[in-house]
Amino acid sequence: MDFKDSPEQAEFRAEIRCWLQSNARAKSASGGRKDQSEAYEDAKAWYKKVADAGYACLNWPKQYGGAGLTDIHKVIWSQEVSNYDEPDAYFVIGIGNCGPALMHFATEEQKQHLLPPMASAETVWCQMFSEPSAGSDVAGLRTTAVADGDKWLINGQKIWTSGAQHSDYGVILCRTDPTISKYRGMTMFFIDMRQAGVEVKPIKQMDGGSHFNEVFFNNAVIPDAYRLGDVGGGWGAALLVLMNERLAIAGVQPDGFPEFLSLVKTLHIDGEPISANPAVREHLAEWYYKHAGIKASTNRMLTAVAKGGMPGAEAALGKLVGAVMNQDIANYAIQLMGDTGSISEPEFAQQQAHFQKTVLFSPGIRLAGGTDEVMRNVIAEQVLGLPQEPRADKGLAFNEIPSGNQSR
Amino acid sequence: MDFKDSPEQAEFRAEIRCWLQSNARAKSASGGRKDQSEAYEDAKAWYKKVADAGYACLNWPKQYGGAGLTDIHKVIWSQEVSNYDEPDAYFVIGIGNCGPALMHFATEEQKQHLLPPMASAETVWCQMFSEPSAGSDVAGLRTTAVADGDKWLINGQKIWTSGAQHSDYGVILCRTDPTISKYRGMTMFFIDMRQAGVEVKPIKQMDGGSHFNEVFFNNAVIPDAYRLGDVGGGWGAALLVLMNERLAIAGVQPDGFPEFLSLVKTLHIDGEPISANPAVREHLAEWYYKHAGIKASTNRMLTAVAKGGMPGAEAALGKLVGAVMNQDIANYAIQLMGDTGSISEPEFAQQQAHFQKTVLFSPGIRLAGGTDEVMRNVIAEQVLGLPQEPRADKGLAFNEIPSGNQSR
Amino acid sequence: MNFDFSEDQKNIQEQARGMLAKECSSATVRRVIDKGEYYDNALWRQIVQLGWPATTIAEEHGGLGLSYLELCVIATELGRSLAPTPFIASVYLSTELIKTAASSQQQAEWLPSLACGDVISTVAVNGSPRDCLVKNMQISGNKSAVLHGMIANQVIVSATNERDELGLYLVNLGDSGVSRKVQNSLDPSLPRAELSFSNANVVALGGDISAEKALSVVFDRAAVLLAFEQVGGCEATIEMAKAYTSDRYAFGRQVASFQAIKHKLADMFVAKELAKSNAYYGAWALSADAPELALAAATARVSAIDAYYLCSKENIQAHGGMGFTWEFDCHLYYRRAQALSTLLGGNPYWKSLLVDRLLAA
Amino acid sequence: MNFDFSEDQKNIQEQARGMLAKECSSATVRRVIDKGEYYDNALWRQIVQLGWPATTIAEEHGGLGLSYLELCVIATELGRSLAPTPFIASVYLSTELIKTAASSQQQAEWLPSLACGDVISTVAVNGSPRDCLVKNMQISGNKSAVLHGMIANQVIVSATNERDELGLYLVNLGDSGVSRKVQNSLDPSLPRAELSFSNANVVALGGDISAEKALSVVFDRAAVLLAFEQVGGCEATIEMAKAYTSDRYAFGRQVASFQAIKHKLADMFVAKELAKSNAYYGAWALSADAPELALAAATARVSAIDAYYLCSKENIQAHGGMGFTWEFDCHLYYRRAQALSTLLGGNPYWKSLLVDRLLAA
Repeated sequence: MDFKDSPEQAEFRAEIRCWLQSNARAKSASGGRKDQSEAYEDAKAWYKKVADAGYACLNWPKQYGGAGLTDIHKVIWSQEVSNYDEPDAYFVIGIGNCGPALMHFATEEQKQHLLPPMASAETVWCQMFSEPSAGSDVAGLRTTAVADGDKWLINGQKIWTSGAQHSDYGVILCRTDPTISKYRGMTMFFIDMRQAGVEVKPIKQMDGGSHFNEVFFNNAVIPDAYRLGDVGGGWGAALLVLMNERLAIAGVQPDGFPEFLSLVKTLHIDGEPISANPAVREHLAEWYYKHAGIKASTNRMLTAVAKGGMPGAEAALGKLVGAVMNQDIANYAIQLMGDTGSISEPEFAQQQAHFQKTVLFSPGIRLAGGTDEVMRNVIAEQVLGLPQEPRADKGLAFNEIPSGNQSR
Repeated sequence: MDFKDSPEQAEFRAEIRCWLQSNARAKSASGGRKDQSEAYEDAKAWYKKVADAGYACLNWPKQYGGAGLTDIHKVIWSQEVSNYDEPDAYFVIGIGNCGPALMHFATEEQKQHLLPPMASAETVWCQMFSEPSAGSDVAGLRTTAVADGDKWLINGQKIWTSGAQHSDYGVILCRTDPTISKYRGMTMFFIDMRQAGVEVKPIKQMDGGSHFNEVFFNNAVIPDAYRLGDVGGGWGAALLVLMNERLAIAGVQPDGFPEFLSLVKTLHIDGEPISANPAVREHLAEWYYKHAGIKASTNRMLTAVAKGGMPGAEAALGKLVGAVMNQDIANYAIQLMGDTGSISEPEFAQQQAHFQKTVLFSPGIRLAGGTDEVMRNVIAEQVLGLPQEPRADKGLAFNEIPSGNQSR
Repeated sequence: MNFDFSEDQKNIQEQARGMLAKECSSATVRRVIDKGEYYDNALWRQIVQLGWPATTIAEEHGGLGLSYLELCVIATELGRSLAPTPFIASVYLSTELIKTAASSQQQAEWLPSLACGDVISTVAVNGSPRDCLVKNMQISGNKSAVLHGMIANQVIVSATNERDELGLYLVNLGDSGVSRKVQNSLDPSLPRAELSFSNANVVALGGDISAEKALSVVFDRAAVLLAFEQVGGCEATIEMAKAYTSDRYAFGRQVASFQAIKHKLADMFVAKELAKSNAYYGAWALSADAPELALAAATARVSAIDAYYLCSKENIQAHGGMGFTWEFDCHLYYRRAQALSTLLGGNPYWKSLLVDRLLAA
Repeated sequence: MNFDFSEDQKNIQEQARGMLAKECSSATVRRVIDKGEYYDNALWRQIVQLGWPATTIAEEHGGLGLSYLELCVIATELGRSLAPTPFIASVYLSTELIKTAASSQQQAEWLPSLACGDVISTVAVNGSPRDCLVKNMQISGNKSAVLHGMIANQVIVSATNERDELGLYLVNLGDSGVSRKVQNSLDPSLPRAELSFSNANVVALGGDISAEKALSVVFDRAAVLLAFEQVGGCEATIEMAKAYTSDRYAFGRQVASFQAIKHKLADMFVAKELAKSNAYYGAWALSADAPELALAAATARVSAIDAYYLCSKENIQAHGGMGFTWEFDCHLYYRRAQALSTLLGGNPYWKSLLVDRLLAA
């Protein structure tokens, strides 16, 4: 048991450490928050720079724009880059989710054509699974793809699409046969986001931001060549995509602990440092062991991956624990501040109003990528092997499944 | 809004206060824990004394051994008697549950014969619903009653029967037709607990006590006259019995708060009073508002009952909140004590080892009378009106319902 | 024992609910937030016409002379409807502070215009006593997070005088020595302001009570009244969560039929019900001016803060992704829960008060 | 990075699990409890034969000279099987204290008999330093809650000397100045005793380390080792709960298919997994003698205490009424969770230590 690199890993780490030192921006140099399109351009520039140096998508084959290295090299990269102020995870959904989908299902020609610019973020991708009536029940989706010769006609609506407004392409899951079981009637495609019949509308979030979008399809036509995998094979393809997401997300999830620790170290109430208050200390201890436990769990998972394993559904625990504590920490911090706790002016509130912003953003983290309840289901069924609930939609054709008043 | 008695109530309170003063034992006179049969004899003597004075079952009609008064008189009685060290709730299950069952379903002759000695505890009753394979799913019970002329033959096993070893009679729910829906195939009876074919076996609990029993029926024969309600009407009868239980239980549930408050007032750690420790104080505040909230909720319910309402399913909240906090308080108290916290010697541990005993007994309170999960179901369905889960046993005859490896 | 509101009080509540359902939909709240209007003037006029600000003011001062119980049922409905008005600042806090700490003559002078709603008043009593200093009956200094400070006509400020004594002073917000600046906060429908005083004229509140004692009394009353607002908010979130999850289907069945959702709603209900019952006890102690008030008020407040945080955040969660949108009303309740909980000092402060009072009891 | 045990260590764990599954069923634990036997001597002999007590003792002192990692995997299995032996007292605590605080000569004299299991040792280091006083190398006083005090051959006592200095002293429990009395406790399979000393002879531990420092070092090591025992216990309860609720049917379906039960088990798993990962980090710090050990040990301990309490109580709950019976094994784990959590000072004490170390880091 050790935290040492292998000689080869140590050499690689030294190499990128050196490169980053001359090419990445230091944390202290951070110019504060950027607006969305500025942040997008900034991220594109960073990805291009990384790609030019040969460090893009380290674990991808070279012919597809990668470096032909392993997942562990990618982890080492992430560890090192986290010391700098660079938007290295900005396109993680496109590259981490859509990339493997193409890698697995596209033709060789498509892969050589599409993957290298994806790796360098010259083209940007988004992933379109969720729909207004298909949230936790992703397979309940209703966007249709109807075959028309060697083309497909897409109609319907997707929602919660991160970065759709900046994307060139998207991977989309559609219903191709509503008369059979819901899991067997779906097919995966990719689509040009700038083409006719595709309209992107940002969603205004409760915190005022617009990270997510709605995407509307109105007779959007795509060639059959854009199909990823077999007709009816969409669910299997989607699961493969989501499996790949786990490693990408593991350990990235903010849990709010570092900021809370800073607060405890600095805040005084009635002249007393709150770090001396046993009630604050009890919360600090509980949140610390969760924070440390998530980190150590991630390291156990990475060790397993380095030995050739697949990241397991255990990754759900980091998401579940981190998202809940992030919200509770922010709420607690604000309560500690008393009357002025609800003031959200960055010049006024502690840490540029980090806790006030987090109070408003954290509910979204508990929902995005699967609710708390979905995470518990995943752990119960996929890790512990407990039986599924009796399924009300079992054995029914999709168009026979009860759906209440929801529009189809 | 007030806590005042009406003039009539005030007069009644004064009357019983006076009677109790000369007839009930003061708290300080408590001779400590009694063994089970001693406690049983002691309780019988108290009930008899109360009945002789005309205060037994205040809300029952006079001809059945009651005083012909209201539920509120009963509440006033409970409040006053709680100032003394008397086992006034000892036979609450028999009187509170079996009493109404007889009142509702027995013949006039049976009522006049059976109820007065029940009220004075000269005969003691128990209630037999639960079975080894029918816990939260009470209606899954398998004890059979098979008609044989004007008699019934009872076979099967009941479990978790409080006080069965001391009972003269019991109310029992049996399956009389396994070929129809489970809710329609049950019938309620009463039975002589001393008769042939009935065997009582105490259950040793995890805390070492034996409050509960198993009861085995082996060709026990009862006359049809012992049937309570219609053949097949057992479930409705059972619900009526359980509804009556709510008022009896409301506010009786220990939540562990008073003992914790005493501990906080007296315990010092490293020379410091723990009442000055903000972590302890935070727990104290949270448990206090729950304790106070349960009490105030009970008062709201009693007010509604006094105005002629029925106690609602809201009573489940006192059970749910109180049972969980009782366990958590005991655990926390023990943790505070550190290394000696697990010592359970009454002469050594705080408050005659109250917290150590509670750690071992409290898990049972979370289970008896419905688990936490059943309480939440009750609140969700009966109070909030949320839909039931899809039922795997719906539309099936009882003997077709999947039951895994459980013996039938 | 009659541990419930009277039929008359319930009627007042019904009427209040009816009026607010009509005049204060979430569109009203959103208009105030979106336009940065600080409050809904039309709604405030309605409330004034119904005499709600006059509820506990004595008849001799132009009030209705009713008990706090009537104010409690009104509070529940204001909380349920997220009413964007200066009711908390002007009625629960400022009016009560004047009733408690002003001289009889001052009360006779000031209360009638509060009763009839001509004057909107607020308080600036948080922060350090030395934030503001009074010298020769002029005040200088700053106060943050003043509720409805942008639209109030007057404010009662806690400040220190030349002899370093804490006092309460009335300041006319039209005074040339006052400037005000809005402070963005988690709930723009209960807006906060920073008030800056530079030799503004003051009138000292002249009653026979220390400033500390007056604030403590008024905070306890407000704690109970706020608890009813919070309970009203909790009830609204439970209704919303029930309605949404009952309408919505997943995996071929109502989302509300999943045990995880049912138990989530049951937990919300339990927290709300404890808070409501504790608020009732606070209402009784308040209306009876019972010695139990101090402990009851802290208990009601802590219970209501915890319940509203739970209910408002789990309501978002029960709504899934839609709960995180600006378009859905979930966040309005969540914001209000934050705003109400931080008033008068926040949860840890009140927990500590509760324990002080419990141990002294 | 290789944040996992080695194949060799996993083999040791497998063997330990196999042996304990055979030799230490719950019948073994129950026999000790029911007969008041304090420990299972046959099992202890087996453990001694396998050399487990010798794991971290240097080869020159008759030990195996292995790392703490080997002891961690063994601890997991001892915890899983609720082994009723004096392993905690003799190995984690007493042996480690001798390795840390005894002189080289004392180590050479004492460790071989601990390594081969001829001597069972314990510690009496809780309570006040002035519970026991040493004068002229004789000790007098009382110590409570001494783990396996009834069967140990010797004990290391923390006591104050004539100059009011804290010291560590070895006492032979056969000394005529010692009397012992069993104290009933929540987990009779880890029995406690009260030791009374009346001018019993002592030997002072003669290493170059203060008693305070030695205790702190040894407590940190034991915190990590106990965390592995607790994680083993958690895993056993999760398996039990899964097996029982999968076998049992209610309302026509497996109890384990109800979301309330599934989510309960998921929460148990999450708590256990956090504790396990924190224990792994503690194991690394322990084996590397890293400066991170102090914080890692406290983190592992607090995480494991919370996890085992949750898992052991919710395992009872998942079993329904049967979980409350003496007959089912649920309570054995619940009792063990209580016994382990109160050792070395309990949860609040360790939380406070954790924070001291976190803020100093």
